[in-house]
Formats: sequence, structure tokens, C-alpha cells
Amino acid sequence: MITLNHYLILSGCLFAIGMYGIITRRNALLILLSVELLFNAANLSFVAYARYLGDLTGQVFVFFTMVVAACEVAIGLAVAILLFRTRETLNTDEINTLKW
Amino acid sequence: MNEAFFFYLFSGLTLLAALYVVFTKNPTYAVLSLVAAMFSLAILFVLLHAYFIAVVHVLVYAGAILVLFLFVVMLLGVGREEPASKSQRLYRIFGGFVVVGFLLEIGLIIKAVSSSAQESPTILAGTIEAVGKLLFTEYFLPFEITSVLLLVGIVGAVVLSRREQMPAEGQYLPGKAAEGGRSKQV
Amino acid sequence: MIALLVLIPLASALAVLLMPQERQEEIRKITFFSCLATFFISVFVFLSYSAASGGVQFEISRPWVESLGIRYHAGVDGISAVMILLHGLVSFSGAMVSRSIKERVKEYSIFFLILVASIFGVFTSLDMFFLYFFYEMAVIPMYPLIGVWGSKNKEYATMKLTLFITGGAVLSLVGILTLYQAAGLQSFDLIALQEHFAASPLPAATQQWLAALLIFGFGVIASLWPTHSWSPIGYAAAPSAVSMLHAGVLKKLGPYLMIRLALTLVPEGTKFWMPIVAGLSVVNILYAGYCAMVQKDLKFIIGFSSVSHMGYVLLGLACLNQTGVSGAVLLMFSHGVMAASAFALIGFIYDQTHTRMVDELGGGLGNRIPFVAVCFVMTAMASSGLPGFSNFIAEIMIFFGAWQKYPWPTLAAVFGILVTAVYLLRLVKNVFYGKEKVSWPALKDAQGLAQKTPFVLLLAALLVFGFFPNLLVRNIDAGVKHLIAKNPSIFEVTP
Amino acid sequence: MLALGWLILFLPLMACLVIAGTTLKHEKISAWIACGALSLSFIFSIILFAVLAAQGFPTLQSTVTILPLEHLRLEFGVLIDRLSLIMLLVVTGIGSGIFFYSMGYMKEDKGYSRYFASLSLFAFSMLGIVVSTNFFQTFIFWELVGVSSYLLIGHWYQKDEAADAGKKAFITTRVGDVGFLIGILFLSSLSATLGKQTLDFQALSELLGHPAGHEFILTAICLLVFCGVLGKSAQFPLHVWLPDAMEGPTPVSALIHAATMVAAGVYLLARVYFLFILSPTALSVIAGIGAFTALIAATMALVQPDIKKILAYSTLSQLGYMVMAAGLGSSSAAMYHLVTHAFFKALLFLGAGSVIHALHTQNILEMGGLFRKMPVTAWTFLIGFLALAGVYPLSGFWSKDEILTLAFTVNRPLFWIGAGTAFLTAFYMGRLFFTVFLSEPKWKKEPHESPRVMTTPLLLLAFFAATGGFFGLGTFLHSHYDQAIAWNFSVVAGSLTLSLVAILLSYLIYALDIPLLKPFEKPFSPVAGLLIKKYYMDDLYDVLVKYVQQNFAGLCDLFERVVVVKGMVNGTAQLTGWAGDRLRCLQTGKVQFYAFAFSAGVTLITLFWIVLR
Repeated sequence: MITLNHYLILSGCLFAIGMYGIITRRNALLILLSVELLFNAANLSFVAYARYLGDLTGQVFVFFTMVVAACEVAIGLAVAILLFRTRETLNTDEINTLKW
Repeated sequence: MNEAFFFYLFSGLTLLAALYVVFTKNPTYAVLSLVAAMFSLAILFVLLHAYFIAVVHVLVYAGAILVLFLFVVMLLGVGREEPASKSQRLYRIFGGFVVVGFLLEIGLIIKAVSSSAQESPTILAGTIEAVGKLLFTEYFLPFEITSVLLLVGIVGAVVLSRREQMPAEGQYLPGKAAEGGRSKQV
Repeated sequence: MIALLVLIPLASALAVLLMPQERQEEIRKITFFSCLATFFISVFVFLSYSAASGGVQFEISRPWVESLGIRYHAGVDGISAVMILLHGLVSFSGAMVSRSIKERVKEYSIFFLILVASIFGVFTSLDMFFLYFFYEMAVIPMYPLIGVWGSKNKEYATMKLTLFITGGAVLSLVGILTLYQAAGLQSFDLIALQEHFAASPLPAATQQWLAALLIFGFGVIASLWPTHSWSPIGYAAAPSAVSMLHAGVLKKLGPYLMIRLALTLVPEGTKFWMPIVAGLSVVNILYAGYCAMVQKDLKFIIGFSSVSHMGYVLLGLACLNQTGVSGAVLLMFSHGVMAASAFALIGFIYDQTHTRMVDELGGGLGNRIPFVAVCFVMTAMASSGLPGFSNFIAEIMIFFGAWQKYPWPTLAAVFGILVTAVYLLRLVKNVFYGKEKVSWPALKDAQGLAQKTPFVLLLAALLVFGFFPNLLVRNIDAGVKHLIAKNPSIFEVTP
Repeated sequence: MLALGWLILFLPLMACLVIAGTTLKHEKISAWIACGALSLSFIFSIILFAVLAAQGFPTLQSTVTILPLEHLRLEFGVLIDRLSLIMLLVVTGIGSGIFFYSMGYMKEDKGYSRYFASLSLFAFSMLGIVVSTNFFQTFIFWELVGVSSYLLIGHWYQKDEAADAGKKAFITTRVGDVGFLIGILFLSSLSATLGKQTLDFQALSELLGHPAGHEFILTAICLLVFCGVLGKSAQFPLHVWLPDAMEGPTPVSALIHAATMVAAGVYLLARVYFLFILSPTALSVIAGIGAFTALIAATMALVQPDIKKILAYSTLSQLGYMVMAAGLGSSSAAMYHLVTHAFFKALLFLGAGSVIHALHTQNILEMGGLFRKMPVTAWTFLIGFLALAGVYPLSGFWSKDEILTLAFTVNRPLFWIGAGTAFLTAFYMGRLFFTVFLSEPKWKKEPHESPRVMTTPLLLLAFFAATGGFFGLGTFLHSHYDQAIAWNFSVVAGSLTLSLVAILLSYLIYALDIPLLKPFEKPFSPVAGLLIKKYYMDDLYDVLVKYVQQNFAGLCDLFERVVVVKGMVNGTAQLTGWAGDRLRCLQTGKVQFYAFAFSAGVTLITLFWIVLR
């Protein structure tokens, strides 16, 4: 019998993996990829709740999440391209202009 | 029995793919393995009776987003990452601690709240009709707003990635010049 | 009616915003006529306020954010009627004096009009939220007005002024929000709150720290010692119309809000702090007076003098009796007009000589600009509390009020009028009398209606209310009596 | 009848306002408006006097409330009784004489209209004190007198000395006013404890009719009110402004010294004598100060070379007499001397003005031999001189001897001071008169007599200065608070002899140039130096102002700059900046670090939350 908890734990694991990716990777593109993992972890728990609570709202929200994710990727990749153009690198260690 | 089998199979697959995304040194491989993760997630969605979401998920993520990633990776020709520095190793160790701690916490929380989570007696199928109805009635306004958001995203992406077009010398752009003149004054 | 006081300047600001910046003349006209209109309305409100019936008149109440209980609730009582008249007068003269601004007239006018509107907003609001909202809104235009159009050390001055006043405002905001929570009425309405707290007062300890927040928070803008140091330098750096409005009106928001919020909502707490305020106010009077004595910059002298005079206002307020509080309000009016006149005159001289240092001006200007000199002498006389000007009546009322309660501080305050006379007469002597040591070929006297009107208007107001103080005091007393009736316990109602 | 009183009071103010408002450019009209208004006041005063004389001088009062305070009404009114009637006549009468005289004296002055406006304001302020019904009103006009004297003394404001003198007069008298105001505050609370808070003279005199206790507070009030008198009537130690006030135009000096300003103090003493009579301590202090002022002023007058300054010190000295008389228990004697002094001192000043007008110098050593050149001035000046010296039967004789007799019966030491002062007075006035009119001529340009408009007031004043003693003023002004003064022949004869001896001596020395003083010059030169330096009083005040006050102000300023601005304000700013600088190290600018910190933060917060549950 697969319960809600199974899905939630799976979602948690996915989230943790994504988080680890964000912390350890230095390539901006890979950080963005890890962010996608986080999104999907959230999506999974949305859908799981929708199933187990009998409410389709969860699925609707997954839809919205995807839209946001799409936008995020579009902008994120554009920034990545811009960064690469000006800095010739995507290594976050070398990009530290946030500090002023 | 069937459900459990498929669940364990595809959740295992998802986790493996996700781990590969995080640990591989080659960005191309990372993107491709994320595609795999998306597919297995979509199957999990199907298991949860979210048919429409599953399809959209494959179309949007695997079909659009990750292809975009792939394009960019190819375009920029990002190679392998350099070997880890000392601080990088520190990040890995402490990041590991944090992540494990986080997982444990999630487990604790799930355990704490699990008693209240009862399985719904009726199974609502996430068909196009059902989701669409909800989307276009109760969540109509947010839906419209997401479309605006998308538009903004597109415009933003275009503006950001556009190459700065320098006007050639002697070429006069009335609007821009006035703008520039004023801002200089201020 | 009174909503127009806020709406007209705001609408004009919007109109100016939409105009092209090259059309300076039209922009100036819009500013002028908008201030003229509000001036007329303020005079009308003042005249038609009936002191006999007292209480709040011209009331308007419109819901705004119902869920938080915020309403646009405006009205005029005896005290605010007088303050509205003051602001109408000073802002109109300020608008006339602003003609000397030549750079970026459009932006200047927008900020100026917003400033005018928000001060009117404070004086008319009967809702704590709007009171605070307009108060902050008045502080914000100050920053660019001084920072852009100011002179000499303006960046430092505007930074200091804005930070100080905002700091004080934050203190009082904590007090206001706590009051809102403590009442539990889900309403910011002052009158409702006042009735609630009168029926079920807060415990004494709570009242005390709330009153401390409100009094010392608003004390900053009233330049209560030692949080006064923004004031002289701020005025010195500001363009003259802004100094006029700031020293004349904005500074009076401090005591005004103390009366409106501290005195009405946490009366017992206010009573607890008032002796300390009285002590500090004496420090204000004498300390600032002596500081003024050694200043070399005209605007610094008048700036310190205004700090010194705010000491009298606070002393009157601290008396918590009818004579003292009425005297304080009357002095708020009188000093407002007088300070406006002084800054306008100094601005007039500065615009032509580009110096405000006493020794650089060299003296003997009375010969060259007799009209301005006469106005300045009259202003100085008003400031030093000469009979015939309403400042005198106000100071006398404060002395009589304070004498019953704080004899020793009153003695020091009476001595203060001597100090005031010393530095003002010295200033008059060094600038306008004596031989002309430096020649200013370009210096011209005020000519024509446009240049003379502001000075004449302000001085005439001082003289009229000096000879017939009851015109003002009638209204003020109505307001103060209302206060006393609401909180008889904290007021001295003994002979 | 009281309407007339209001009219008398407000005519000069209207003149002032009309001149300031409309006729500044038309000098002739301005002058006529001012003179007309004050003469009209004078005429009305005479009418008022005549009408009230028929009714036996009742006390009339009418007031309007300017401002009702909580327990106190600030009132404004007109009080007509014997005292104020006499004073009205003096102020308007002598005032109009001086106004007309000014028309000639100030001719060709640039600020002609301004001068007359200020002059009218001055007259108005003085009349306000005269008819005042209460302390509040008196204080108002007290201050107005201060400011109008400021305007008039500083009339020639382009001259640094004049501007300084005006400032000095205003501030010095304001020192007294501060005390006066505090006295009024005390009085208001005292009257409140006695039953009714009031500042009205009549109400107060009734309230204080049966004072039980309150001696200390009454003494304090009397001395504080007397502070105001010290300032305006230029008594020691606030006398320093009066000699400097000579920087103003001469008619202004005449007005200040005769009819207004300095008279105000003595008049106030008489007006509120019901108050002073309650405190013997205060009265003896007052008498002492008066006598002291009389003596030191007379000695300072001995060595002055400036004609106006000699007269100024003489005024100081005579005011000392009046204050002493009031202190000794007779306000009527003080007022009597005030009135006669007003006549002859106005006369002397106008005469001096006439001389100055002719010679354009104020130094008596540059004059001489004017008796033939300016006969009217000389003869009238002689009358003034003899009246001041107290020679029978001129007006000064009667009033001065009344004071001396009073002193003789009440306080013997003060009598000797008074007598000594009388001797000195006659001597320095003799020095002045003989040097200016009878000694060898030392001028270069031929002087000539002044125009009619200036000599007519001289003649009129001379008439009154001569006959002022025969109107029975002393008895007319006598009030039931005053000591009765018995005629004492030996005192009168003695003082008359003293004066005559002094005049003779000065005639020998200054008119005939007999070097009687030669042997005394050497040993007394330090004394003369002290006198020339005015007992170093001015220097003392200069030191006080320059070092004590300025240094205190400098200290405040330093405190402001260093502690408040640099320490508290900029210190806070620097602390904030420093804290920001430290905290900035946390901002590495590296995304990875932020991500790590963020995750760790979330984990920790969640942990915290779990533990808490």
C-alpha cells in the first residue's frame, strides 16, 4: 500500500538532492538545473496531496508552478548567457560583484 | 501491488537520475539525466491520477525547458568543471551535513503529521476536463496573471540576451539623445 | 471643505507633473494660485469656526481600509483652526518667496506642493493613521528640497534633518501602533480612541512608556534638547521658502501632535513626563539662546533662536493648565509667522549678496534696503517679545501659566527674553546699522507688490493678533477647554 | 470724560501710524501731524483737568479686557486721578514743546518723517504708562518705551556709536524689565492667595489694605518691581545707558530726560506706592540706592567736557533725589521734584540743543562767550541753571528743599548726602553755564541765535521752570500714604547758602578764570581720572559682556559643536557606519555561500521549531 508519506518522503529526498546541488555546484547552469529539482519536489508533493485529500487544487497549482519555472528558466538562462558574454565564465566563484 | 511496484521502480529511477544530475561533472549529461528524472516523475504523476499534469510535465519540462538548457550548454560550450578547491570541499562536507539534517527533519515532520493524513475515499481523476474547469472558473484570475508573467518573462529574456546595439557614429537617434541629455543634467 | 486643503495642492502637484518643464511661468502660476486658494480656504475655516460651540467642526469621514479600521476622518477643532491659518499664511508667503528659485522649477514646485498638502493633512486629520501618514509625507519632500535646492553643506544638512525626524517618527510610530493594539477597537479613529481610553484607561506603567515614545518621538521635530541639532543647520542649508515652512509650520507639528496624541490618549503618562519636558525646555531656551549669540551666519542665528522659542512652547505645554497650553499654541502661531518672516528676509538678502555671514555683509544695509531693514527690525522685535506683536501675549500667557506650576523654570524662561533681545539686537545692529563697510552695488530693496506682499502679510498678521489676541485665543481656548473637559484629572483646575 | 482720556492716549499712536503708513515721503506734513496730535492731547488734558477740577478730582477708571485668561483678566484701560492728571499735563505739555522745537532742530535730517513717527510712538508709550490701570498694561508700555527709546537714540543709525547706544539702552532697561516681570508674576500669585487674582492697581491696593504676613514676599515683590524702576529711571547699577543715550538727537534727550522714559520709573513708584509702603525694608533699600546714585552721578558730572553728558549726569543725580524721596516715605515729594525737574531739565536740554545747533560741537571747552550772541538761549538757560541749583524762588528750590527737609527729619545720613549733592549740583552747573556763556570765546565761526520755532518753547519752559513752585503741586499730589513734611527753616537756609556758595565759587573759577583749583589738581588727579572713567562701571559691564557672557555663549557653542554634534550626532552616525563595515564581511558576494547560509538557516530554524514543539 503506497501512502501519502511515501510520496512526501520521495519529495523530501528530491528536494534535499536539489539543495545539495545548489550548495556544491559552481557552474551557474547546474545550479539552475538543481533549482529545477526543487521545483519538481514541490510539484510532486502538490500532486500527492491532491490525490490523497481529494482536491484538484493541488494539480492546478502544479500548473502555475510550471509557468513560474518556465519564466525562471527563461530569465535565468538569459542572465547566464549575458554573464558568459561579459565574464567568459559561469563559475560562481569568480562572479562576486554582489559584494560591494 | 502493481502500484507499489511501479512506485518503487520509478521513484528509485527519479532519485538516481537526480543524484546523477548533482554529481556528474559534465553539464550535458546532467541535463540529459534530468530529462530522465522528468519522465519517471511524469509516470509517478500518472500513478497519482494526474493525467493532464503528467502530459504537460513531459511537454513543458522535457520538451521545452530542458531542450533550452541543452541549447545553452551547447551554445556556451561549457566544459567540465575544474577540480574542487579547498573551500569547495568544505562546502561539500558541510552541505552534506545540512542536507542530511534537513532530510531527517522532514522525516520527523512527516512522522509527526502522518496520522492526520487520511487517504481520500474517492479518487478524483486529473483529466483535462476536471483541471480545465477548475482553472477557468475558480482560478481564472491567477491563470490570467500567469499569462502576464509569462509575457514578462519572454520580454525579460529577450531584453537581457539581446546584444547591445551601439549606434554608429554620426547616426542620430532623437529619442535616445534627449533621454541621455536629460539624465546627464540630473 | 477641509479636504480641499489637501486636495488642491496635491492636484496642482499632479498638474505640474504633467507640464513640460520649460513652461516655468505657468508652473509658478499654478503653485501661486493653488497656495492662494488654500490660503483663502484656511482663512475661511478659521473665521467660520465657531468658538462658542467648540468641539470638532467641518467633520468628514470616509471609509478607506475597512479591515484595519482606517478611515479618512478629518475635522477642525479650535487648536487646528489656528494652525491651519498659520500654515495657509506661511505657505502662501512661501509660494511667493519661491519665485527666487530659478533652477528646476517644475520639480521644486511639485515637492513644495506635496509638502504644503501633507502639512494641511496633518492639521486636519482625526485618524491616527492619516495623521502619521501625512506627517511622514511632509518629511519626505524635505529631503530633495534641501538636498537639491539648498546651499552650503546641504548634503550633510538634509541627511541629518531627515534622519533625525524620521528617527523620531519611528519612535512615535511604535507608540501609535501600540495604542491601536491596546485599544482593540480595530480603529485608528482619534475620537473613538479617546473615548475608549477615557472610559477604560491604560495602566499607569503602560501609559508612561507610551507617553515617553510619543513625547520624545515628536520632541525631535519640536527640537527638544538634545535632539535639536538638525534644526539650525537644516534651516541654514534650506532654500528660504523651505526654511519658512519648516521653521514656521513643520516644527510646530511636534507640539501639535503631542497635544493630539499624547495629551488626549495617554494623559496620565503625559503628566508623568511633563516636569522633565519643562526642565529640558528651559535648557532649550537658554542654551540655544546663548548658542545664537556667537553664531556668525544669519540663518544659524535665527535657527538657534527658533530652537530657543520652541522651548517656550514646550514649557507652556508642560504646564498642563489652560493658560499655559493656550499660550503655547498661540506662540506656535506667532513664532511660526515670525520665523517665516525672518527666513524670508534673510533669503531676500542672500539671493542678492550670496552671503549670510554677518561680518561679510559688513553692516549698514539699512541705508540701502530700508524696507527690508524695517521689516527685519520689526521681526526681531516680535521675536524678542515686544508688546504689539502676538508673540508678547503668547509669552506672557506661558509665563503666567508656568508660574503656577514650575516657578524656577519660569524664572529662567523670563531671563531668556533678555538673552533673545541681546542676540537679536546685536544682529540688527551688525547687519543693518552702522556704516556701510562692504558695498553691494547689486543689492536692491524689495520692489513692487510681488516682493513686498509676503513680508507685509506676515508682519500684519503678527500685529493684528498682537492687538486683538482674543481673535486667536478664543479659538485656542475652545480647543484647550475641550481637552481639559476630557481629561480633568491631569489638568490643574484650581485657582 | 474718560473718552477724553482714551483720546489723549491714542492720538499720538494714530499720528505714528498715519506717518508710517502714508506720509513718510512728505516731511512737512509728517511733522505737523505729530505735533498736532500731541498738542491736541495737551489741549484735551487741560480740558480734562479743568472739568475734573470742578468735580473735585474724582478717581475715574475704565477698562477693556484684552484677553481673559483662566483666572486673570489681562486688561487695558485709562485711570484718571490727581497723579495721572498732573503727569498727563507734563508729558503732553513738555512733549509738545519739544515736538515743535524738533521741527526746527531736525530740519534737513534724512529721516525726518521717521523721527516724528518714533517721537509719537514714544509719547504714546509714555502716556500709556501714565494712564495705566494695572501692572500688565504698565509692563506693555514699559517695553514700548524701551523700544521707542531704542529707535530714537539710534535715530542716526549709520553712526556706530548711536546704534550701540540704542542697543545699550534697550538691553540695559530690559534687564530691569526682567525683574519687573518676575515681580508681576509674584504679585499675581500673591493676589491669588489673598482671594482674587488681579493686577489692577485699585483692586490690589484694596486687597493689600490688610496684609497679614507675606512680609518676605512683599519685600521681594517691591524690590523686583523696583528693578524695573532701576532700568527706566537709570538708577545705580543700571544707570550706564543714560549718558550714552546722548548719541541721539538733542530733542530726544530732552524728551527722555524730562517728560518720558526716566520719569516713568519715578511715576511707577508713586503709582504703586501702596505696595512699597508695605515693605519698610524695600523702602530703605530704595532710599539708599537713590542717594547713592545722586551722589556718584553728581561727582561724574564735575569733570565731563560734553555739554549733553553733564546734563545727563545731572538728570541721573536728580532722579536719585526723587527715588530717595520715594524711599524716604513721600511719593508726592518725588513727583513734585519730577514735575519741576521736567520743566527745567527740558529747558536746559533744549537750550543746550540750541547752542549745539549754533556751534556744531558739544564740547564746552570749545564754546564760551555766547551770552551776547545768543541772548534768549542764555537767559533761559540761566533760569534753568538756577532752578536746578535750587535758588529761591525758582521751582527747583521748592521741590528740592522738600526732599532735603524730609531727609533731615527721617534719615540724617541721607540728608548729608543730599546736601552734598546739592552743593555739587550747583557747582557743576555753574561750571557749565559760566564756561559756555561767560568765558573767553573759543569758537571760530560766528554763532547766531536759533530760529523762532526753537526759542519759543525755551521761553515757555523758562516761564514754568521759574514759577513751578507756586502752584502748590506738593500738596495737590499729597496722598495718605505719604509722610507729612514740616517746614524747617534751618534746612532751607542751609541748602540755599550751599548752592549760592557753590555758584559763587564756580563763577570765580570758570567765568573769571581765577585758578582756585590749581593746588588741588595734583593730589586729586587720581580721583579725577576715576570720575572721567565713570568709576569704571562701563568697563566693568564691558568685561561682563565681553568675557563672562561671550565666553559662556562660546562655551555653549563649543558644547553644541563638540558634544552634541560631533559626539552624539556624528558619533551615532560613525557607530552605524562602523557596525555596517564589520557586518559587511558577511557579504562575500558569492552565490554559493549565500545558498549555503540560506539552507543552513532554514534547517536550523526548522530544527528550532521542531524542538520547540
